Amino acid sequence: MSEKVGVYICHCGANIAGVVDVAALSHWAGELPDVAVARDYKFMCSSLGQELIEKDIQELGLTRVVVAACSPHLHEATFRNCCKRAGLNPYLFEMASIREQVSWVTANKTVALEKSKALISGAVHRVIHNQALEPIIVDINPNVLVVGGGITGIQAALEIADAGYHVYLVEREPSIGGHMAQFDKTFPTLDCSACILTPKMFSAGTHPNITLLTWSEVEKVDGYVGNFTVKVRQKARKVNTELCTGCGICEQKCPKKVIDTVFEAGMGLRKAVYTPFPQAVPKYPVMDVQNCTFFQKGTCKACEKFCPTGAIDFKQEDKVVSFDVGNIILATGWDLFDCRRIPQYGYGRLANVYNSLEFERLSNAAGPTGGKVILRDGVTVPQSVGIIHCVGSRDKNYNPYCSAICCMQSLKFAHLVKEKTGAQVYNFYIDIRTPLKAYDEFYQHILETDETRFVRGKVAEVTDAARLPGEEGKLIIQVEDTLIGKQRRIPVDMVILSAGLEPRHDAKEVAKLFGIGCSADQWFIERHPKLDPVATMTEGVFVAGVCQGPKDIPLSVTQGAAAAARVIGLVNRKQVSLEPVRASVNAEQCSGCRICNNQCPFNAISFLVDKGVSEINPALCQGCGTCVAACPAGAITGSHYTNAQILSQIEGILEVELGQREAVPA
Amino acid sequence: MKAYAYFPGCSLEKMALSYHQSALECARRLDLEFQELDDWNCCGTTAYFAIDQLLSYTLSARNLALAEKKKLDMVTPCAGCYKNAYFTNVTLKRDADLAEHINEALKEDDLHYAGTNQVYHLLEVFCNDVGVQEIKKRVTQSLNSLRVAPYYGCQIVRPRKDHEEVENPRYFEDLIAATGATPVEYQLKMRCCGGSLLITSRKAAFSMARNLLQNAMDNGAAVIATACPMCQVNLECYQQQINQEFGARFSVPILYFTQLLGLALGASPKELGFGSELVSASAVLAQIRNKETSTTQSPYIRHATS
Amino acid sequence: MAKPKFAMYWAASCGGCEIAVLNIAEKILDVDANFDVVFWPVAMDAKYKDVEGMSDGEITLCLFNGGIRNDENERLAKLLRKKSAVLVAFGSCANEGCIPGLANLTSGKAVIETAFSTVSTDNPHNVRPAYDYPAAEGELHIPRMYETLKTLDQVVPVDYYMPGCPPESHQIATVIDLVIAALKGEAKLPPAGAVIGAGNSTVCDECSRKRSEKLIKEFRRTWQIPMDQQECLLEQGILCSGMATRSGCNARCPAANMPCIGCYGPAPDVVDQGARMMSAVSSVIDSKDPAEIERILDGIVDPAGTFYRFGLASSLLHRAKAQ
Amino acid sequence: MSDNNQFEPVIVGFTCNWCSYRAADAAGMARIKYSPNVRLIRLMCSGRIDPQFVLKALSEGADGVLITGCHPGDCHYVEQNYKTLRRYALLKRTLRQMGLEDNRVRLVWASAAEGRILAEEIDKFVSDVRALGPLNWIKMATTTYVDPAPASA
Amino acid sequence: MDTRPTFYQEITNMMYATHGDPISTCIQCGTCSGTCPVVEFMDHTPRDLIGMIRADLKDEVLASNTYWYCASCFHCNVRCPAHIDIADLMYTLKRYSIWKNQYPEGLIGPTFAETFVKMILSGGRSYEPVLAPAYIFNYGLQGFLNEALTATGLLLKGRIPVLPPRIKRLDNFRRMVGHIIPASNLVGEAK
Repeated sequence: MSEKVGVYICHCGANIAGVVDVAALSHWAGELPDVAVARDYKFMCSSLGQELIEKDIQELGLTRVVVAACSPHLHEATFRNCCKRAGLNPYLFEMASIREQVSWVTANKTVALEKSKALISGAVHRVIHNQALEPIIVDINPNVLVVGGGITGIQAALEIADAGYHVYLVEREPSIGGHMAQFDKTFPTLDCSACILTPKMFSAGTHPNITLLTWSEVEKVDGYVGNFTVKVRQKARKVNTELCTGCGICEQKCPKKVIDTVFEAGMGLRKAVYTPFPQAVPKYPVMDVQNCTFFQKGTCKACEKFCPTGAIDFKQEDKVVSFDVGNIILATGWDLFDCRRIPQYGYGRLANVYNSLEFERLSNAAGPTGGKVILRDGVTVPQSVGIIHCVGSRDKNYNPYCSAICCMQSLKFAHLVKEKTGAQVYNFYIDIRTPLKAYDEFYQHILETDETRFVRGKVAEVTDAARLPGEEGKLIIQVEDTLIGKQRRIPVDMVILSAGLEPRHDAKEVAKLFGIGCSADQWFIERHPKLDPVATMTEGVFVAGVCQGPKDIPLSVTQGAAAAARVIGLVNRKQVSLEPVRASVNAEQCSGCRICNNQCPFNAISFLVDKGVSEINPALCQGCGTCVAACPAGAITGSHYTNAQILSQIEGILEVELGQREAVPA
Repeated sequence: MKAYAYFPGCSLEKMALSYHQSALECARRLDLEFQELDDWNCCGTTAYFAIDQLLSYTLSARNLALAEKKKLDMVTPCAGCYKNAYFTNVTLKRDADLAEHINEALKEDDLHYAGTNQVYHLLEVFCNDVGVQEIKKRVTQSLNSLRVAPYYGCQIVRPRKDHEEVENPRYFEDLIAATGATPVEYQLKMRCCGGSLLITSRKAAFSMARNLLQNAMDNGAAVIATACPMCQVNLECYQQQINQEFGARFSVPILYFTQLLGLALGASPKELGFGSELVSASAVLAQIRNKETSTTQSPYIRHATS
Repeated sequence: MAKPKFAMYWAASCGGCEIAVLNIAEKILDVDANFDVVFWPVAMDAKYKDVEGMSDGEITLCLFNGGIRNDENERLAKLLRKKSAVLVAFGSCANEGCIPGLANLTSGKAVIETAFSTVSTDNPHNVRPAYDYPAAEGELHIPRMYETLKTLDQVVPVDYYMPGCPPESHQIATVIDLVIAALKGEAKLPPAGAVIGAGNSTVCDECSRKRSEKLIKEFRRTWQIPMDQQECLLEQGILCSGMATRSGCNARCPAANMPCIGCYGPAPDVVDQGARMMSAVSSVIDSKDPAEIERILDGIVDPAGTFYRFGLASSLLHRAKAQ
Repeated sequence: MSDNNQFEPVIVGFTCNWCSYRAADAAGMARIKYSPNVRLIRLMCSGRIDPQFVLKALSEGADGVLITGCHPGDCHYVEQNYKTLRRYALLKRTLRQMGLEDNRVRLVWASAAEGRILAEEIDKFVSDVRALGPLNWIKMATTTYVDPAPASA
Repeated sequence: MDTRPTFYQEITNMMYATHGDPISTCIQCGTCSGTCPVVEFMDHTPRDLIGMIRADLKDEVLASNTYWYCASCFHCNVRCPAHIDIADLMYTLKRYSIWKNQYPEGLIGPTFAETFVKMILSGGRSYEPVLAPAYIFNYGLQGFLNEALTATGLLLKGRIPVLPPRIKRLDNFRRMVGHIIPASNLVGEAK
C-alpha cells in the first residue's frame, strides 16, 4: 500500500531560506516517490503554516507528514499536535532539521541544498515505516514513599501529608531527625539545631497522614510511576510498640554501656536498649542485640523486669511489610568523610584531632560533655585550636568536589570555640566560600569580633613531633601561609577537621534498587541539573537533599518541599501519560537466551521462567532501545525507532548522495 | 627456588658494599636466587632527569632489557635505582612510541625492551614474595627487642604507584617485628633525609638529616634501619659533621635492614659486611648476643637546646 | 498422469547436502514413488542440454544447493530457475554462502594463490588454470571464477529457503511430506519467500541448558576449560551462536557439549546474523573500562570468522573490502 | 561538490536524543560552520545503535560512519553508552578484519553543551575519511572475474 | 602578532609527558610548600613558583634557587590535591635552565648535574670521588676539613673505590647514548 506523504519546508524567515534554496527543495521533494504534496512556507510553525498542513491532511488525505524546519527539540511537539488536530496520528510525522544542521552551519549554498535533500529523503523514507502509536495512560496511586527521615525527608513528608495524601516515611535509624539532630548550632543565625528541628519531628511523628517506619529499610521496589510496590524490612526492636509508653525505665535500668558511634559520633555512651536522644521520634527504644547482656550471655533481662507495661519482647523478629505507592522521594542524606583516610592529619592517632561531627557533639549542650569544649582527657580547656577546611574535599586524592557546607561550618566552629573557651583560633582555608544569604555577613562578623586568625593554605600535616621550642606536647600544624609565601608550624592544643560530605556508602545499591543513576562521585543524578533538579530519569522517583549533592539545611529543606510539590502535582492529576516509545518482546521469536536481561538499568525486563521468554514492562521501559540492539534473535522491537524505520532512513539519506556521487567524475 | 634478576646499582659496588653482601646473604638464606645483571649500567639517579629525561629512560631501559634477557623480574636494593627502573617500566609500557625510539638505541648493544617483567625493591621481595610470616619462621637468632627505627625514605614509597598507602605504610615495621626486634614508631619515617642534596645543598641536607635523627632518637631508637644506600651514607657518614654543625651528639648506628635481617637469620656479622661502619654498631651486636637484656637505652643523649 | 519432476543441483558446495537428502533413509523411496528424478548430477547422469530442452516450469521441485562461485554456477542457477516451478535454496551455501563464502574475507587472487602455490600444494611448475585453452579439438573453456561468492538469491529469485549445513534429515523428511501432500491437494504450501524446514525462534529455544543473566569477564575456547554440562555455554565464556541462529536443528551441537556455530542462519526478520551476534555478545561484557573491554575482547580470536562463519556472503557487507 | 574538486565523503552519523543531537543543535545555535558531509540520524540513545545500522550505511554507499553519544557516566539512561562502547570495540575489530580502514568508523562522546567540540570532531573525522578516498562498497560485490595467472614475479 | 610561545607555554609543553595533571589545574593551596622538607632554604615556595610560571615571570623563575633545592622526595606529589607532578616540574625547570644556560650564580646544582652525566657517560657507572672534590671548596675551610675527615674514614673502611668503574661493553653503551642525544657534546667531552 503506498502512502501519501506531505513534505513541508520552512523558510524560517531568512534563517533557512537565506542559505537553502527552499523553492528548488520543495520542487525536488514533490517529485519523490510516495510524496503527494510538497510546499514551502515562510513560517511553518505559525498558525497559518499549521493550518496549511491540517488542510492538506484533510483535503488530500495525507497519511504521513514530514516538516523540514528547525530542530525537533523545538517544534516536534507543535507539529505532532497539528497532525493530531487534523485527525492524523501524531507519530506518523517526522522532522528534518535543516536549520540547526544545515543553514546555520553551512555557508556554501549548493552543499546546503544537497544536505537538506539528504535529510528530507531520510525523513520521507523513514516516515513511511512509522506506525500509529497511542500514549500510555496509567493511574497514579496517591500514596507516597519518602526514604530518609532527616530534615529533607521530614519536610517532604509534611508537605505531602498536609496536602492530604498518605506518606510512608522510612528511616534506617531508631529515630527520625538525621544529622541535623546531632548539630549544636546552625549557621548563619546560630539558632539551636534541636530547637528548630524537634517541632518538625514531632509533627511528622503525630501526623495522621504519615506512617512512620523507623529502624527500617526498603528491601525491594517493583512497578513503575503511579504503581510501585514497596517491601520494607522493619528490624526487630525487641520492644512491642503497642505496649511501650516511651517511659525510658528500660534504658535507665540497662546495665550495659556502649560507645555510641552513630548519634554521639563515638564521643559518648548509650545503653544496650536505648533511644538515641531524649527527643527521639518515635519515643520507642530499640535493643542493640550485639551488645545486650541477655543476648550475649543469656542472663540479665533487667529491662524486662522493670518495664511497667511488659513491652520488652526478646522474641520479636524482623518484619517485612509491603505497600503500594505512586511516587517515591529519596532523601537518604550523606556520610561523613572518614578522616583516617588522610593519615598525615593524625585523626584516630592523635587524640586531640576531632572531626566535625565529633565537635558538634562536644559543643552540644545535650552532648557528652554538656557542651563544654575540652580535650579528650575530659578536663583541659584548649588554649589554641586549629580548624582545617576542605578535609577530603577539593582534593583529587579523595573527593574532587567542594562539600559546600564546610566553610560556613568552620566559621561557626571558630565562633563556638572562641565563645566557649576564649582560645586562640586558627582557620586554615584554601578559599572562603560564603555565597548565600547572610553567609558572607557571618564571615565578616567573625572577622570583626572573634580575633580568629585566618591562614590561607591547605594544611600539609598535623604532627606531634616537636622540633622547635614551644612545640612540645602540642599538635603542630604544618602549612604554607600562602599569603606570605612561608611554611609555618603552628602549635595548637586541638585540631578540628572540617570533613567533607560523602554519598552514603551504599548509595550505589540504593540507586540500583530504585532504578536511578549515580554520578561518578555516586551522588544521585537529577533529570536536569538546572531545570529539573529533583526529578530523576525514572518517572515517579524524585531525589532531594544531600543525596543529590552537597548542600546545607536551607537548600535541603527547599528541595524536600520541591520534590513534594512535584509529587502532589502528579497525584492531583490522577493519571499520567507516558511516551509510547517503548520496547516490546515478540514472545514467538524470543528463545529466552536472556542476553537482554541485564541490559536495562530500569529493571523493565524480566524473565518469565515458566514460559521461558523475557518480557518488558512498558511502564518501566524508558525507550532507550539498548535491549533492541542487543537482542540476537531480533525478537525485541523498539516502537518509533524500529529497525525498518532506521534502515529506511539510512537508505533515504544515501539515495540522494549516491545520485550526487554519480555526477562527480571519479 | 625463586629467581630474580639482581641489579645492585653503583653504590653497592664499594660505598655500600655491606648492603650488597648482606642482601645476597639474606637472599641465600631465604632460598632466593639473585642473578646479577650482566654488565649493568648506572640508572642515572635523580640527576639525569635534570639533563635529559629521554636519556634517563634509556639508561634504565638498558637494565630492564638485560633483566628481560634473563626472563626474570628485576629486584634492586637501591631505592633510587628502584624508582627509576619502576617508573621507566611503567612509562615505556604505556608509551609505545617512546619504547620504539629507545629500542632503536638499545639495538646498539643487541638489546630489546619488551616490557615483560616487573621491578621490585628488595623490601617488597622480602615482605611480599617471601612474606613476613615465612621470615618469622626462619628466624634463628631473635633480635631481642632491639629498638629499631625503620626508615622508609622517599623513593621506595613515592611517587604513588597505584592506590597504595603512602603516608603510613606498615610493611617495614612488620618485617622488623618478625626478626624479634621492636619497631620504633616515629613520625618522620617517611620524611626525606636530604641525601640527594648532600653535594649541591649541604646545609639543607644536614638540617634534614638532623631532624630525622632527632625524631628517631626522641622516640627511643637504638638503631635506624635503611633500605637505601644514599640515606645510609647521609645519616651515618655525615653524622659527625652534623654533630659539629648543630652542636649535637648523635651516635646512632645506621644499618641496612638486610644486615639486621641477616643476623636474625643466623648469619655472622662478617658475612653481612659489618665492620665498615663509621658509627660503631658494636652496642647493637652486643645486645643481640646478650640474651638477658631485653630492652636497651637509647645511646642518644638529648641535646640541651635542640 | 506423469509424475511431477524433481531436480537437485550442486553449485559451490561440499556435497553434504546430497548426503543429507540420502540420509532420510526409507523416506527416499517416497521421493522416488512420487517424483520423476530428471536431473541430479550427483546421483545420476544427465546433460545440461536435457534441461535446456525442457519447457519453462517443467521441473516441479528443484533443490539447489551451493553458492555461486563462478559463471557456470550462475548459468545453471538461471537455467534451473527458468525450468523450475518451485526453486528451493537448499542448505547454508545456497542460502547464505556458508564456508565457501568465507573466501569473501580475502581476494579471488589470494584464493587461487592458496590453492596452487602454498607449501601443501604439489605444484612444482606453478601450473595455473587458464579459462580458455586452445586444443586440437577446438578451444576449451573452464568456468570463470568470480571475485565474490554470491548466494543463490543474489542471482535469481528463490521460492523457499531451507537452511542448515546440512539441513537436518528430519526437517528434509517433513518438507518432502509437505510437498507430496501439497501435490495431492491435501496441504497448502507456505507463502513464497518463506523459510521452510526450520523453526521460528533461535537455537536457545531448543537448547536444554540452564540460562541466567549473562556477564562475561573472559571469553574462552572449548579446550581451555572443563565445560559444565548444564550451564549455558555463553555464560561459561564459550562463544556459542545459538542465540542468533534460527532454530530447527534441536540444538544438536550444544547438546553434545559443543557451541552452536550458526549454520541455520539468522533468526526470522534478522538481516545480518553476524551483526546480531556481535551486538549481543559485546552487550554482556562485564566491564566499563575501555582497556579491560579490549582485554576481554582479545579472547575472541577471529571475530569475523566466528560471527560470519556461515553468513558472510549474505551479510550486509557481502565481503571484505576489495583491495 | 567543493570548489577545487576534492573528494567529499558522505558520512552517516548516529546521535542520541539527549547529548549529541543537542550538541548538534548547540553548534547550530552558535552558528559554528563545520563540514556538511555528515548526515545525522537521531536515536533515543547510542545504546540503540545496532551494528546492522553501521554495516547498512557502509554497504549502501557511505564513506564513513560516526557514532556519537553522551560521555561515559553521563548517559541519560544511566549507563547504556557503556554498552555502545563495548559494541563499538567489537565491531571495530570485525571491521578491521573486513579490511575497513580504522578511520572510517569512529565513536565520539559529546555532551549537550559541546556543540563546538562536536563540530571540531566532525571536521576532523571528515578530513580523515577524505584522506582515505571513496569507499564504494556497493560496487564491490558486482561481478568481476579472478585472473588465475600467477602474480607477476 | 608574536606567536612565540610564552614561558608558561614552554614549560607546559616540556611537561607534556608528565604523569600528573597540568599546572594550569593548580589551586594555589600550598600543600606542596607546606609539605616540602627543604622549603626553608628556597627563595620561593614551590607553590609560589607555579604562580610565577603562570604569570610568565621567566627571569624571576630562572633566578630562583627553588628547583635546585628540590630533593626529589616526591612528598608534594603524593599530597597534591590537583595531582600535579611537582617534582617533575622541578626537573623540567632544571632542564630548561640548563638548556637556556641561565641559572643563579653560586649554585652547585647545575654544574653538578652536568658533571654527573659526563661521569656516567665516560664509564657507564657512577664514581663518587669524581663528584666531591669539584665542589668541596664551596663549603669553606671548615667544610673542606670535615669532608676530608669523612672521606678518609670511608677510605679506611674500604668504602671508596680507587679506580673509576667501567662497564664492559662501553662502546656499545656510548653508541646507544649517541642515538638518544646525537652529536652530544657531553659524549664528546667524556671520551
